[in-house]
Amino acid sequence: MTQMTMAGAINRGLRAAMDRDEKVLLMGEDIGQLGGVFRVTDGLWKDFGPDRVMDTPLAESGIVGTAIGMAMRGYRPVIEIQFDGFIFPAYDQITTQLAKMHYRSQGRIQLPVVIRVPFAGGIGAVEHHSESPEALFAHTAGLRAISPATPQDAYDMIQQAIASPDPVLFFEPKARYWDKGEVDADRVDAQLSAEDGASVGTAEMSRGRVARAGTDVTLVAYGPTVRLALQAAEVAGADGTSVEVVDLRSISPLDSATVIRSAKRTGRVVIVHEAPTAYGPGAELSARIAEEAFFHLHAPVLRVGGFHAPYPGSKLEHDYLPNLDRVLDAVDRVMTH
Amino acid sequence: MTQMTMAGAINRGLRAAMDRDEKVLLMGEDIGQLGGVFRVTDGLWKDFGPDRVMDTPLAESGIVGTAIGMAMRGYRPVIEIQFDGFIFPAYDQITTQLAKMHYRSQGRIQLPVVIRVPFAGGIGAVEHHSESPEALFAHTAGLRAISPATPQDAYDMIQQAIASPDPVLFFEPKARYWDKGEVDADRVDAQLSAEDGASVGTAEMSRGRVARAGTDVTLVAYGPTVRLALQAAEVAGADGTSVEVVDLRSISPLDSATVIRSAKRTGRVVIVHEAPTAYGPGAELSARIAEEAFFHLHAPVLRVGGFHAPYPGSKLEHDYLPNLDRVLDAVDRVMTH
Amino acid sequence: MDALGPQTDDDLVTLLTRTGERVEHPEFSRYAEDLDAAALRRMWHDMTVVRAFDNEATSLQRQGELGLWVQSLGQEAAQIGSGHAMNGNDFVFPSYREHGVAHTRGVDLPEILRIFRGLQHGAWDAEAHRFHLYTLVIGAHSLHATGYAMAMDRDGLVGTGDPERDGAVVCYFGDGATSQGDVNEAMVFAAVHDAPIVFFVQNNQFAISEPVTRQSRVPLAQRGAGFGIPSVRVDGNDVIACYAVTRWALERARSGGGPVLIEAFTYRMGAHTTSDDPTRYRTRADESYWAERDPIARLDAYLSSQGELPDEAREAVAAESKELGRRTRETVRSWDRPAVATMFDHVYAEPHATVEAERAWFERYERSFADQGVHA
Amino acid sequence: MDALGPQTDDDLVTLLTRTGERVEHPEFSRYAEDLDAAALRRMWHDMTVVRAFDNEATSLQRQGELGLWVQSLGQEAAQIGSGHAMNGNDFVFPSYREHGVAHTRGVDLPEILRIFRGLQHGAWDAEAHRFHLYTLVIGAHSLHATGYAMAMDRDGLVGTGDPERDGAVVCYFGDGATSQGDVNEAMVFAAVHDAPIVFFVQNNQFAISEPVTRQSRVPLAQRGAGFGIPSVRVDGNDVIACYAVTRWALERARSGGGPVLIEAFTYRMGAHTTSDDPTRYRTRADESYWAERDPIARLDAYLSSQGELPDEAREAVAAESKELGRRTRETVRSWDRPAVATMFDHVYAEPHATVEAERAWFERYERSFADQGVHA
Ligand SMILES: Cc1ncc(C[n+]2csc(CCOP(=O)(O)OP(=O)(O)O)c2C)c(N)n1
Ligand SMILES: Cc1ncc(C[n+]2csc(CCOP(=O)(O)OP(=O)(O)O)c2C)c(N)n1
Ligand SMILES: [Mg+2]
Ligand SMILES: [Mg+2]
Repeated sequence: MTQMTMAGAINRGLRAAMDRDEKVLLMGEDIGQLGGVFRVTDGLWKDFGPDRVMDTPLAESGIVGTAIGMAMRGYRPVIEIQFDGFIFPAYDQITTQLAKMHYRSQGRIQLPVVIRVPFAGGIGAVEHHSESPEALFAHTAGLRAISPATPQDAYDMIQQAIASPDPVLFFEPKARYWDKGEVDADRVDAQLSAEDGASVGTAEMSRGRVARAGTDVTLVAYGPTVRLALQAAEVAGADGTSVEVVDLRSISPLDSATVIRSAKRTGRVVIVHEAPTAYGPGAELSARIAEEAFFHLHAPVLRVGGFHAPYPGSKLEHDYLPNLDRVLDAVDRVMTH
Repeated sequence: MTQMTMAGAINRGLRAAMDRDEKVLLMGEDIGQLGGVFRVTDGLWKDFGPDRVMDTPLAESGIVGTAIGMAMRGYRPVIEIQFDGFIFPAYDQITTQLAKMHYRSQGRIQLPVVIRVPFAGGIGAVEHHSESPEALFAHTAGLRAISPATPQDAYDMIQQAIASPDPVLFFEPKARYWDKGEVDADRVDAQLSAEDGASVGTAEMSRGRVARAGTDVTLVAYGPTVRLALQAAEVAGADGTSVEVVDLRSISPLDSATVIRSAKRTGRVVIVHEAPTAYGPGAELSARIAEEAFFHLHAPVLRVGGFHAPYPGSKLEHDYLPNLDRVLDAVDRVMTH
Repeated sequence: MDALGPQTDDDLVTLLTRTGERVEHPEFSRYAEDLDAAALRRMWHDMTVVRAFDNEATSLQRQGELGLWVQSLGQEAAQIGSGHAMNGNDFVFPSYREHGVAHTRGVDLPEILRIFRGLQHGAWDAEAHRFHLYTLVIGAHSLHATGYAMAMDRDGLVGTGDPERDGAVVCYFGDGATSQGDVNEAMVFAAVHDAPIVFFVQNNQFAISEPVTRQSRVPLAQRGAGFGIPSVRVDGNDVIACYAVTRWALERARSGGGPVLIEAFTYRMGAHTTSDDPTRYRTRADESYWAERDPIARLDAYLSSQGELPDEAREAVAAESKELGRRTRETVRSWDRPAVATMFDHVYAEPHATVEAERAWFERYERSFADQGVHA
Repeated sequence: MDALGPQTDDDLVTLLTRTGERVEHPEFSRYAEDLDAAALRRMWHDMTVVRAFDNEATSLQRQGELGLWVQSLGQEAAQIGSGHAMNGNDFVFPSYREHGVAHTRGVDLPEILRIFRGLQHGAWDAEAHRFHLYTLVIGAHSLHATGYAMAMDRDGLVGTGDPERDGAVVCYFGDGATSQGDVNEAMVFAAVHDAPIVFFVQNNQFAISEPVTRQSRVPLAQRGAGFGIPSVRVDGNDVIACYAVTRWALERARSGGGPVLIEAFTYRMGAHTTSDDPTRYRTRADESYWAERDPIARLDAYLSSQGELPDEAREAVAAESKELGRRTRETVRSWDRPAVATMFDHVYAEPHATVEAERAWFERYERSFADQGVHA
């Protein structure tokens, strides 16, 4: 067990994946000598050279498109999109090409491409640097989308994503990059070194986890909002409300089973994400809970998310984002039933 | 009142809008001499000339991007995207630029751009020609997204969309292009010729309508599935179940008020759309109904949509799409409660 | 000539004139030197057979057996000429009209029709034929081709000097595609990485109804130079010249010389697809202008003038075409609708909870009808 | 010179050498003829003031008053030279580093900092200044610029011969941006429509940490030719040459001659932004090479050698810079956080039910705290 930041854990995870499989290569803007604008690839260019840590031309569609071609020859490209808001020039390549090639080829062509997206807000950045576009990818079949909330998960899941034969959007909560936590490096290494490692790893990264047990309310979060949910649980607990926190970890597939198990016990669910609420990830979860746990619910499922407005200037982001007060407000509301 | 097909109604609506305001111009691939691959712009090139019916280079991002520039000079570009699956190269321009300019300029810059998208399936087409991407636009603030289900609505709503000061995605259910219906051309003309026409029109196109009254179940649809919903209501009615059909018409904003009014009366809701169910438009509606009508519901809200798979070869589309059997099955299921 | 507008055909590399005379070209003649009568007959054969297949597919579409068909009519020289210049080390990324190239890569032509009958989206084993699936999103594949070429380079399959080893990528797209951002980004990536790739633009004068002047005011070959990519314009209806320039480009790319762009100046003699109506946007006069430049006719004229197209050869190819037509019809008609549940196959390589749940639901749902005897 | 790599500076249009001597250019000298000492002093003044502002903003960022700052340091000649070549009929689409151009368009420099203090995303009235908002998504604005130019043409504001009427668009972007599909599509649209637009590429040698050789192996000016757009490379640190080529390009575009591409070869003397650390990817040697080519120093040298920079002029500009610095600090510090509910403003021009519902909820929610006295 070692103490690491989440950024450090991803860095170590990338290194381990590159050591394990020489077909793994990194692509992106400024990921080489600079080590990426968040330094997540720090040191890798020096150790693996510019052929495995490629600074690409400034064109996101080009990055994803050429990565597809490289994956067709057995490479496992791991792309860094510099910021969430800059993934959209690649949207066509991701949704019409990357997502569909396996299907179109009747399974003959696998595209194990990972797209790392530092996402979500809270770091005082300028426009386009704080967005949460995950729902825009989860709706498209053929893609997986996951997001770690702890250094341990970051370390494990980046490697599982790379080992997975499917394309994976890997959403990194950038505001959590510098949070520290203990990381056990051995378990995932053993898992992925085994023969069925890719399958086991893919299954594991697709499952949510109960981050805190509770009995009155289920609070669902992932990535950037897990810490907030745990704080809310703490505060509510002090007020006598027992809150269970589910860290989804995977947005596609959505591990609704874990949530529904919890919802059936608590009968009250609040979903917290930074993405805008309207047509956001919480909508799908709420709909599924209704479909599968309707008669167990004491209260309507509530959502706490970003508003239906562009991400505002950073001076307003604290109020735009779900914050402790808003989460507690929602917990209070479901507890009135 | 005149009999028209939906394609004919849109054609007439475009013509009326171009007559009303010389700043209206059409842009797209093959919309000029050819009249568009669906002939929706038939005859307009001849009558308005190539400067107002512009055949553009083959580049969707370029079309939307240059339309933004033209809108900044007071033009009202109406873009035709040839098929749903080809809108994605323009996704960045639509979501990071078109959607946000009004906000970024503190309201100084309006971009009254309409993007017409022949969408959805059922016409036996090849890949990328049958998709339903509306949820991918409704999640982004700053855009409106509407879809007509009848020739009358097509005629009215295209003109209201063009008159609206906001960018509008106008989703045309291509399988319904040749359906006929009565169209009253005068009402919307009077509306839009009035001083507050743009506001009134925008408000009107944003509202759903009860397409058929009923008391046991609310069936919600829009665009391509409204006819299916009405058929289902017919069949269910013969079996003694009274089905109310709400035609949403607008996906953003979502007219949840109309649905919720109905849901509170019937207590049972089934949502039908062609878009894939997972993370689809129905998720948002279901979540809202839960939030606002929970204690009125007798049964979980159900969704009938496309599956989480790429749109399949046309030989399978009948089974991929919601069809009469699947809708009736869902109606039966909500009726068991 | 008005049919061409501002994009003249003055500077095209030509080795066989439209009346079927061979001419020399200072740079490229030597790349056609190995084409003896037998080789040329082979090309004539391939062009003829592909055209026969193409026409058969068109009538199958008319009969309702296919949802759509995309003709390659008129572009046989560009496709067969370039196709013959490749070898088994090369890898091709077609657009959606490259049936001629498919044929040279060993794809059994009727297989292509699986797509157009609506059975599936991709119809052959891309790796086995070293011929990627068709891509319908204009220009999107140009980036895949570039990435594939970059990967060949990494894999040491370029510039070793070993002809058994060295290969390159050929990427086909149309005049319309040159306007797409992706195609231009592909040139950026290819140039910067010196990728072994030949961008083969079939300028067939139209993107559906739009003449090439809606895409560019200057010849498309000029585009390459802007990215530092050597470019050449070739008479796309001259199969010998198409062969020669592609061979030159491939030798260059395989030996590590980097990307090349070829503009093959040709004409789409048919409609864009069977859904299209070209009478709306082009004249009979233009069509006749190009009919006189038919790529098969001119090779036929040349071979005949040399006494190299004996009646037996004509009869053999006619018989083969007829047989291919019959086999195509039969094959297509024999294809059943796939089992419905196959729509859930291959969405992912590993299980995905949403797909599994929907598949399970669907199977239960289907069974419920079987139980009720409503339908199978 | 190694600092430049394969992209040499041999063929740059130069009218003022790096040591401050004026030289002639066969084509472009005449476009600088109207620059008398007063005009040059004005340019020197503007460059100096903009640099002072830039440095002030950098220190405000260091003090935590701004979230980020993007320096224009080193690019003053390219920006002030081109800016002075424009008139009020022209319309500018900047990227995000064009503070010098903003100044020439009458934008009060401190206003720019509203963006970087996190108050809002756009800070001035684009129409009033005929200077569009900054665009952070690389290259996206190049299409807006092209569409705007197409619209000016439609509106009869091009090629009338009336200098009070004719105008053009100038669109700025960086070397990195040239790789984006959008920028290439902009050239397609501009060329095909003969749009009155000048694409002004500031090749400052870097896209954050990536040297321009990661974007292109050939000079970026060459790109334009591939689209049929006349192009010119200019010494971007030579304010006179930048003025001259931009005037030439603008006169051409305004008179209906169509698009032009200018590559201004310059250097980003500072970091990419205040978040960047250039020591990670470039050498002191390179920085010194370029320090010797400082755009302000060379105009200063020339004017001084001509006796045209008297002490009073220096003192006046120093005082003005100081005052601007003070005003900038004060202004920035005086800006309050906007009212929270403004985040719901201007999402749409007409009411949108989702926004209205969320705004109403938020106001109720905020009031609930007020009621409880928890917070205001
Ligand atoms: C991104 C995209 N936009 C639009 C279309 C619709 N479309 C299909 S073919 C075509 C014209 C293509 O022209 P060109 O590149 O010249 O190829 P050709 O068909 O002439 O071989 C268009 C616009 C598409 N397939 N993809
Ligand atoms: C689409 C997009 N991708 C990535 C970024 C992140 N980014 C901001 S500036 C920059 C480099 C731009 O380089 P260049 O075009 O040369 O302009 P410069 O900053 O040098 O003026 C990058 C990669 C972005 N803003 N937009
Ligand atoms: Mg073409
Ligand atoms: Mg730069």
